[in-house]
Amino acid sequence: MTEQVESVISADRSAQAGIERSASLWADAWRDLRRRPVAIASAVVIVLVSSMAAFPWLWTRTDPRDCPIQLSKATPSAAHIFGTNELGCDYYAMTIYGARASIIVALVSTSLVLLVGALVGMAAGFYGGWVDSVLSRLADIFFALPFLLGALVFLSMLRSHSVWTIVLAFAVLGWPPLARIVRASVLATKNMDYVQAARSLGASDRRLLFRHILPNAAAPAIVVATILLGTYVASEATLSYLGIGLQPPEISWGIMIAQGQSYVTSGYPHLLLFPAAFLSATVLAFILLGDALRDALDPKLR
Amino acid sequence: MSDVVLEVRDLTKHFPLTKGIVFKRQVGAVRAVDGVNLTLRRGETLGVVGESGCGKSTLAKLIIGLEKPTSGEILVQGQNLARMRGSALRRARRNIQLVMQDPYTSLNPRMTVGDIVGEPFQIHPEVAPRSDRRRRVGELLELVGLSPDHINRYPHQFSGGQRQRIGIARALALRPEIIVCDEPVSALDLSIQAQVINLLERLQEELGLSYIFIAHDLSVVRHISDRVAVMYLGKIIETGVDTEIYDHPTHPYAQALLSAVPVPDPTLRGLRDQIILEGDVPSPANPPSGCRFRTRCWKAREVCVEQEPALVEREGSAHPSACHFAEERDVVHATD
Amino acid sequence: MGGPGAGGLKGLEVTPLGRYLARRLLQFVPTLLGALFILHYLMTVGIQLNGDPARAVFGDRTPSQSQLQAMQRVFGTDDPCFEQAGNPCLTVFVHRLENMAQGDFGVDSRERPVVTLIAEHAPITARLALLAILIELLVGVTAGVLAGLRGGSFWDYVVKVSTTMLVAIPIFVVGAVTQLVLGVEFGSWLKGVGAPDLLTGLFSIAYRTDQPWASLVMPAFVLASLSLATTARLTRTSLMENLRGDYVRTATAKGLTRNRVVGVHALRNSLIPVITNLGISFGNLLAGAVVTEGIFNIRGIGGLVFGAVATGEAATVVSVVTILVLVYLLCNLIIDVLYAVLDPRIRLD
Amino acid sequence: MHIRGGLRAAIGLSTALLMLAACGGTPQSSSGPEGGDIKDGGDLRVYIGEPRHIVASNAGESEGSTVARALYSGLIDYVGDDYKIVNVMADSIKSTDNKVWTIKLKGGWAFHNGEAVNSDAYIRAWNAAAYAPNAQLGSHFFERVDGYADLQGKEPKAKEMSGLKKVDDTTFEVTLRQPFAGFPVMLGYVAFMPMAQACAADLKACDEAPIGNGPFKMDGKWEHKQQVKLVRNNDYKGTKAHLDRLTFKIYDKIETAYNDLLAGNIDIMPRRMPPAKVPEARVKFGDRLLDKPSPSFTAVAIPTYLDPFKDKRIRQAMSMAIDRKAIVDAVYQGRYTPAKSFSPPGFPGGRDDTCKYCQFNPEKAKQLLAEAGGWPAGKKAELWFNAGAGHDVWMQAVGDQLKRNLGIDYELKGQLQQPEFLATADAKKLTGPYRSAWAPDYPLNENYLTPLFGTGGSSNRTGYSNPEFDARIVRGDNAKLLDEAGKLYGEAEDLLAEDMPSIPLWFDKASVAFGETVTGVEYNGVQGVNFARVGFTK
Repeated sequence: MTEQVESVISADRSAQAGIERSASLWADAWRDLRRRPVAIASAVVIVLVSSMAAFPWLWTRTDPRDCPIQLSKATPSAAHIFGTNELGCDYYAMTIYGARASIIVALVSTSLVLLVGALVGMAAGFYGGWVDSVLSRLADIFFALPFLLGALVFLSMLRSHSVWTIVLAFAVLGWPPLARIVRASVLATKNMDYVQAARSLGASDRRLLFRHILPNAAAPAIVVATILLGTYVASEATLSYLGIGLQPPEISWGIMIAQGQSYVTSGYPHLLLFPAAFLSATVLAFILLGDALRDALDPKLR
Repeated sequence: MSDVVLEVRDLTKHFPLTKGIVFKRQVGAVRAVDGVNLTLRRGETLGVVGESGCGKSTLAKLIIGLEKPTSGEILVQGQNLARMRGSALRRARRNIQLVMQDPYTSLNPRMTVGDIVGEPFQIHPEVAPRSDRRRRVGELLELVGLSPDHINRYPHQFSGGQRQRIGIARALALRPEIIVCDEPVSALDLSIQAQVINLLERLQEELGLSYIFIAHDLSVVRHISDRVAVMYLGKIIETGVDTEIYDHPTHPYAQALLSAVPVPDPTLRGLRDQIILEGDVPSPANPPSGCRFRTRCWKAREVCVEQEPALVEREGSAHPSACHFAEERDVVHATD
Repeated sequence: MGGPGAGGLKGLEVTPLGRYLARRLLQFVPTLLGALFILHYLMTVGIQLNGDPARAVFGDRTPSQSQLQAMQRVFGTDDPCFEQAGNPCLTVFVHRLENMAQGDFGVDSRERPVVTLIAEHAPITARLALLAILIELLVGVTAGVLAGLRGGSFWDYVVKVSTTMLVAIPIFVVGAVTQLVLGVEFGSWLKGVGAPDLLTGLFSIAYRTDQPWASLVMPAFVLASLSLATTARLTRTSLMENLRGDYVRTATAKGLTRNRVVGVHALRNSLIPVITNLGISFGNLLAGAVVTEGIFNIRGIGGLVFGAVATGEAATVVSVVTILVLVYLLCNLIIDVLYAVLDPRIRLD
Repeated sequence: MHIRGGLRAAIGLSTALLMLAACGGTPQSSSGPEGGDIKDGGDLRVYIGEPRHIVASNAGESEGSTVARALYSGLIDYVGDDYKIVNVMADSIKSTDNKVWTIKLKGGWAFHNGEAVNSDAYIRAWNAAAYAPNAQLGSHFFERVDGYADLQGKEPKAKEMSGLKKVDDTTFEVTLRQPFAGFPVMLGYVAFMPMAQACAADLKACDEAPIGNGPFKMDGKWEHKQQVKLVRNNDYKGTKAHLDRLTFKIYDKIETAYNDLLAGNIDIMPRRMPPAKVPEARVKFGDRLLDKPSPSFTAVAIPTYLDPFKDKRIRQAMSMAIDRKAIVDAVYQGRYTPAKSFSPPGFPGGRDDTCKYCQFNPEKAKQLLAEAGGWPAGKKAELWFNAGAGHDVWMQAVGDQLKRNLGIDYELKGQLQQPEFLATADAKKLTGPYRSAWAPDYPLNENYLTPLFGTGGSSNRTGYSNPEFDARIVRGDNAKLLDEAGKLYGEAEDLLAEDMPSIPLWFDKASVAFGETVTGVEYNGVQGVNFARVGFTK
């Protein structure tokens, strides 16, 4: 009996140890981040916008597609606090629902880019040789394609432009920088003595990669990814402006800004201001958070 | 011969040299290790000395299985490690472990001490049941003189000597018979070096370990080794028990090497004749014919060019020496 | 050749730099071929999925078969493979490569040679990109130094927030607002008071052929605004790191003034990563100009590709984008070589 | 008012006479209405988008034809808001049977390079335009000419149409395949402009610097995407231009051009404005902003071969459910004219009240829908349009109207890029109502009817086929007088108003805005601004 109890306790302790372990650098970073007002403000913005994306009905009960055309381009009032657009759709509801496209594009593209970039970078860095050569040349091709032009050509190929095709375009074009960063980190890490030590213990490649190399190579990639989140939100808007991004009746900040900007000098500045303010705040939040994360993760700057 | 735990036969490691921009063709090889024979007995410490670049570290990597040998055999309890793959290799590895040079880089900074020392158990789960691991890690830490309470700390919270102890604890986790120490103290302060050496000696006694102790610091090697092998350009040129080598070196290179050891006894300083070698170490990609040392040797003759001297006991040498003209020359008058 | 590696290993007929250049240039081949093929394939699939661009020329009027055929010959879509979705049209690709090898890059839908188009468009974009880079250097580095001299100070904060704001606002909004405020309002006022031509050129709304540099300054600012943040941030970080370096402490200890320490020692070293980054972004600037060129009516490469994508002119898209890829690769090679020449610690391999 | 001395064209067949000859020389009278205020000289900077082509035979779209019309003079012009036909180079255009037309030219005209503009110049131009391998956009205008088919295909049988015959240097004969009363009306289109020998020798080079015969001539070459510079042709036989120079400034984005107009860097936007800027421009430009009716026409065409739409009452109901004015007010700042007909009012033959189902009447619409058995439950109306061209907004508005007023839920199908959209429409594979737009080639209501709704019409994608309609068109083709033809074609249009194969939505409006010192701006929807009459105030 006593033995059993003891082993339960020790298991419990080791579980705790596990939590503490993974927290190591991240715990330090977290402690650091909590002391930065900019980081906290950014995080709050991101949480708010994400909740709009996930649960728009928490924010508005108005259907953004219920558009009485007689109310076209109403300026903000009590009934429509952000006014209405040219078709008479409630602009506040549109702004709330518009968050979803931006957030999905940003989050999913960045996750894909991170995933592909990390896998390719790890494979290239870890195995070297022809694997590295092939992957590096492949990365070169996509790296050398200017992002916006690449997206232009890629999207023009596709029959329709939905959130998912844009995600695909961003992921296809976005992974090489990440792969490069991860590859460089892996190269720097893989010959570290502790990796050799683990190898001499008989550790498998998978263990070496995921337990020893990746954690030590992840920080720069994650920082870049946070900044990418912001960039992708802005890029989606630019694509919409160029007419190759999302298309109505899809609702997105990008479309709203692109359509609204022509009305700025015609007496309806609200059509630009509201979505632009939301978009800019979101991009800013992502970038500033990434910035704070970098500072927090980089011991040199502490 | 039953007490031989490790035998290395004709071990070679050649790194190919390539040329060409698109299609690489091999134009030669760096002969880092070129026909090394070693035996290690139970409870014994074999010191391997030599200048940097002589192939010591490659030898260590070969023995530990980090590099695949070009040819030759590494026999651990009669099994050839060089031919093994997969799970058999993994199992055989349990028996032979490594302590690395730099305690600052050999420990993963993102892992706690408990995880570092416990990692061998995760890689070889059959060694210790999951529930037992934590206790075993504690024991190991105690064994190397660290408090088991430090199990959740990170490497950067320890001093250099303490870190090296962690490295040793990790090497001991699987209860190996053989530990290859690759310059284990050269990165440490002198005072700490002694502590670590003493720890290694104590462990050897308690656990019956066999060490291959690689170092360029001859005095440390002498202190800990039972037998010593001197390497030059990928080959062992002289081997024997420590007193034989240190007091009666017969190979000119060994003599030159030992003449450079600082003498601890001030009264003896100046009494020895220091041999200054001329020229550079030849490239291992293109070693001299015959005796490899001949380009820098003051005894070199025609035969040294034509015939490679074997590592055997000779007239002038009571222990194996790879020199056609092996003879004693007292270079170090110090006695232990 | 010569360079830093001259006189390296004996017995090699080529110097290390020469070898390095040869190897890097050879690596261009698969990259360029890959880019060519990917672009060709994208355009091909695009035509297969979205319809023959030759049809669009006729608009709502349904063309006769022979009218359509004639237009297909102009667009180069007269191969039957364009009707089979997924067919990579390899024969067309090989034909394209053969022509390219002979210097024939094809024609656009007006049957104007793509080479001519590039000759017309590239210089303007090059000027624009050059100006943008100068502005990035001037403004970005100044801001970065301002911020980096005292990390965490008021100026540090101002620089960080203002440069990040520029990234956070979509570039087409920045461009349109700049044009409206500086071009229409201020520019008209300038013209009203009879300002000299150069000054009105600086604040002109659209690109002016008679002011080929001045009228690109404002667009270049807009174009540079995207990467100002990166430049400022890099300068700041690397300056802060260098200011902590031993040699700076030594220089200070020697009694050098702070200005000299910062200006001569720290800043010079801090600029290496900044310049590297500029080199990498040059390729992107060349093409990232799609939006800016559109807003300021600049006849540049970005607009050329955008228009060609919109009308489905495969030859133009494939050729021009491949050339952009080549420019990017060359820029990076030059940066790498310069890097090695300037910094003896770095070896080429 | 605008055309002093211009003749109202009554193109009679029986009289076989264009009476224009009697007034020869009238067009030369150079004083416009404000002639006294216009000074001679100056450089007019005009906004255009990059043309595809500017050589007349290939200048098929708005930007190219804007330039081409300044460079060329054709047989006739369309003048004024009612598109009156005025002879320019033609002395007379006659036929006895609407099939064989004899065209007499005024002598003494020359191209900019000095070549004489004679019968050969026209025959050469028309053959070159029609010849398929030349891939000229004007080609289809010659479909009605005898022998056109021989010039088609990859390797055409002939290079010259058998229907064109030179009589003498100033006379030639055109034989049509079938009688067509509207043929003379077509002749003012740019595709019918003459072509110099030097131009025919190298069409591509000519496209860079066309050799025209009009009031302006090229000054150097077309500077692509930057400008096309023209100078006054001092040897012009017609009304000489006031301006010394006419510079077409090419813009990528119309918004930029508008900003440049505001800043005084260009003098005129001759056709379009950024839609959102029009209310603002009304204030800023006052009477220097002309809002002119344009014959460009937008409709929602209906695939009459598809199931719920086979019943015309469904089509009628949908048409009545759409509040065109509300959409125009919301999306186009009230500028466009809600359509009540299938061909533009003010056009020869066009009327403004043919479409009785074009009135917004939701009650009646619901009733019609109910009579037709209602809308199939659960089915969504799929509304098609080409992607990326800004059609989504108004299409959504149309969908909203159907949903609100008829309870028909809709789905927007705007994912096809234009080529695929057009090809799909050509193949009759669209699954619901779709955007249909039409801009006329020549000012006659027939141009809106035969191609779109005639059985086998070149652009008939609705699948509409009504023998009575076709018969009425043929009756029009054989009419004795053009006015009479227009009326007969109108009778065909009346059938459309009942069958509703397409729901007319609105007619476009052109906006012409110009600077304070610019005067003499006249515009009509086919010809655009006549730059020969524009000048600066004294």
